[in-house]
Amino acid sequence: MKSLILKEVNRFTVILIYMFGIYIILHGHLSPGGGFAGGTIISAGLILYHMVYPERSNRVLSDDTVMKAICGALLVYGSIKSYHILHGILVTGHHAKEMAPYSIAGGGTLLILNTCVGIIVAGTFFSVTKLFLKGDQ
Amino acid sequence: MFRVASSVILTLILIMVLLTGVTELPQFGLADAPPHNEVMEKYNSESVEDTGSYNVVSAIVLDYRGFDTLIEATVLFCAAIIIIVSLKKPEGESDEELNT
Amino acid sequence: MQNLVINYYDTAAMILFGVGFMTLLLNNNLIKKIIGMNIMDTSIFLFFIVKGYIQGNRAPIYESMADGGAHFINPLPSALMLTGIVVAVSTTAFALALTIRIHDVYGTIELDEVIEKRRTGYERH
Amino acid sequence: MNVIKMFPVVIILLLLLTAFGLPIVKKKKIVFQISLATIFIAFVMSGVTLNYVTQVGDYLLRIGPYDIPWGITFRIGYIEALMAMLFTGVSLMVGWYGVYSIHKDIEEKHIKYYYLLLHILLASLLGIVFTNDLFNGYVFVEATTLSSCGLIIIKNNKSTSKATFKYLIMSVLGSGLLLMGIAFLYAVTGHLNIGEVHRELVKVAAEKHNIVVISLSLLLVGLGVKGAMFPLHTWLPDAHSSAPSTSSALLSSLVLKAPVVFLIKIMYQVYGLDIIHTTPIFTILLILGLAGMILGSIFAINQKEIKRVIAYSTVAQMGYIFFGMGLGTEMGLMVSLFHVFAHALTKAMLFLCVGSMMEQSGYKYKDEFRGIGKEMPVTLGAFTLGALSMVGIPIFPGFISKWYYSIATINAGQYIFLGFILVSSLLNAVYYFPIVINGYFGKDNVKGKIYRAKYKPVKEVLPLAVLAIAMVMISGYSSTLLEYFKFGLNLK
Repeated sequence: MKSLILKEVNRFTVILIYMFGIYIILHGHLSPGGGFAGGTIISAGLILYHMVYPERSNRVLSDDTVMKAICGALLVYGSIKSYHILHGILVTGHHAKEMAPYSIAGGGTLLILNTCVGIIVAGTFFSVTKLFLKGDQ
Repeated sequence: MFRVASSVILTLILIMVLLTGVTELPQFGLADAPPHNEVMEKYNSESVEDTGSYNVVSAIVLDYRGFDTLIEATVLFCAAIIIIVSLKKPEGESDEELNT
Repeated sequence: MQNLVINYYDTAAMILFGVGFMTLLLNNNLIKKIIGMNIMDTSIFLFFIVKGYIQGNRAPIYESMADGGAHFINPLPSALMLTGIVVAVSTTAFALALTIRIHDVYGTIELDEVIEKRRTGYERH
Repeated sequence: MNVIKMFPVVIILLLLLTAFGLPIVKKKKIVFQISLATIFIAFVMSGVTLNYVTQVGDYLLRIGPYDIPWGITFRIGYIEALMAMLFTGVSLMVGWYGVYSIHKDIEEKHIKYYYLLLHILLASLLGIVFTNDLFNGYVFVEATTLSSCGLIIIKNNKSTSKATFKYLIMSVLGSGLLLMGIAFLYAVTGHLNIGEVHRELVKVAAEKHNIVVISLSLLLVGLGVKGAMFPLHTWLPDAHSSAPSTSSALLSSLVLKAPVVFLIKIMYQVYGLDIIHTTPIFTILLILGLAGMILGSIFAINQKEIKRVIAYSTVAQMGYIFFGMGLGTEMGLMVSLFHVFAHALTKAMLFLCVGSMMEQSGYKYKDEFRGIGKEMPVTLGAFTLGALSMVGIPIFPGFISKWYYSIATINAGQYIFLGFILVSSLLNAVYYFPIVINGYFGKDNVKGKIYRAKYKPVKEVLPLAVLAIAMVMISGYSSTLLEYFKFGLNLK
């Protein structure tokens, strides 16, 4: 991608795309969306950035870093879910949570879970698309 | 030619069989169809108390049936690993590949 | 017969399934096969998700606590299909990666040419 | 006691969590240690679960805090616990064998990914066996498909890509049909939990007869593709013969079996015997099973590559399993479950033996293995044991299952099928014995040959020995196993 206009415009749009994705992830339990939708949007931003600035993207987000992020997110997600499941089996009759106010933090662990799913989806799509792009250049 | 004819016939038979099933399905959009039962009512009315989520679909995906989502994330991860294994070439080789 | 018209979404889903199935069977091109596979998956998602619709009700998201959930559609099929879509995306991505590999090895993505080249022992590298 | 109750779900979570951690690990040795230790713990835990089941009987285990119609549940009984022991045991042996041989088949840096895929595969297979929820079963089936595709493609070989593509397309078709069958069931019952679906289905079965037949056939075809039922087996020989031999052992012995268990669950727990008898499913299973038994063996005779011979033999053996299910009697089903055990242990051993023979000698075609017994007597000995079991020689599990198949056939009053069993056994002998006899007594290649294959060290052959001992042991304990299966099936 050698076009100067694309490069300059990209600096701003990518930030907007990230913000939109993060908003969707954080509001996953309040409005339509969630980890999957937000993760795909963020991965679209990452891919756009990679197509315009391949060197910088490779330096900041190397394959190794992406893999570590995916594994870390999966581990966090898996441990929280395991705790929920095992705790739920042991304790008969689940405790209803208190009425949560309509806010980002109201969902409790849902926020963390959604964030983890977002990281997993974004990282996966980003690394896969990077491999697909290699053949094209 | 034979291949085309046989595939068309096979597909038509498949569609006919499936449409026979559709004729017995409950009517579209009715409120008293079998799926709209006590399961749905609990999800819709108690999701905020149970999980703290105002988005019922999110509540099901992440909490009521959260185990499914864990496996699904595993599937996604697994696909990523397989693609990396099958497409990623060693660092030195990739440049050579581009030139040819 | 009348039921086919009333349940028009289901009928459409079944026909779409047939279209996908035939695409899968008839085409030699691997990418077209993958497209057929995707059409099939999509038809099943349509078929499943229609089961959750209730006439006159709206999306299952609380706007205020007064909603109470009485006028929501059935959220379960939507949630299940969210899972199904991600699974379908993973398989599609993997199938595309395989196609790239097949192209690397045989230099073509037409299935009959691949079989021909396998038989005659020609390989690109 | 509560803690023991939740062991099945702990096994799955443990396998998944370690799988997520493996890519971060740098050293190969640590990968082996973590992986084998985890699978061993899983094996011990399934043993404890079996012990617990013998004390309290079947039980339902909810996953998470929500009760039956709302959340996901597992159903743990005799069959499930025994299958868990089989699956974890065989994967433990294959993983152990892989420690010494996997680096010959795949690249060094892919080894950790191989064990990661093995973990995911094992977890999802156990999930299919344990689950009591249709959609959960579908997700596990998909996870199995993708991870087994990964186990094939990981060998950087030219033929794997096409074989995997064929496998993937067939599997996706199968899981699509499976999902559509589940959608039909959901549309008329409104539940996904197997017990609830059964309760609702009994009420509506009379007026929705078409849907019952269509959904059952969709599920049958969908799981039949995964389980290599006869006309849908076309992906199997390519996929199993081009994979690394440890993967072939896993694919042949375990991956085909989990869908069969799921199919049995669907037939007997979702539909129930009363509804099933109004459909022609037993006849279909019987005919397809018989066709697989005979034609699979005939195809196997015509193959030249030794791995393809064994892959086609798998088609024939899956035919036995579907045949037993198709008899429609309790006895037939019990023997089929026993044959799942017999075939899993035997076929894992056969593939590992052939794999080690191929990697040591560098040969591929069955004619080239003449005289291999002089170089690798122990490995060929293990192969001989497996071949004897497959053909049906007394004291081996293959014989026991054929014996009980005959009894079940006589009990069902269908004497004509005895002939099919006999013919199929003879056909098995036709393609297994030449390999063994030529291996020991073949003289063609011996003269002036450089023995490329030296003995393997004893520790590398040990997994094979363990599998052989397990194989003989299950024929010794066959009556106990059959009794457990009878408790587990619990048919009225």
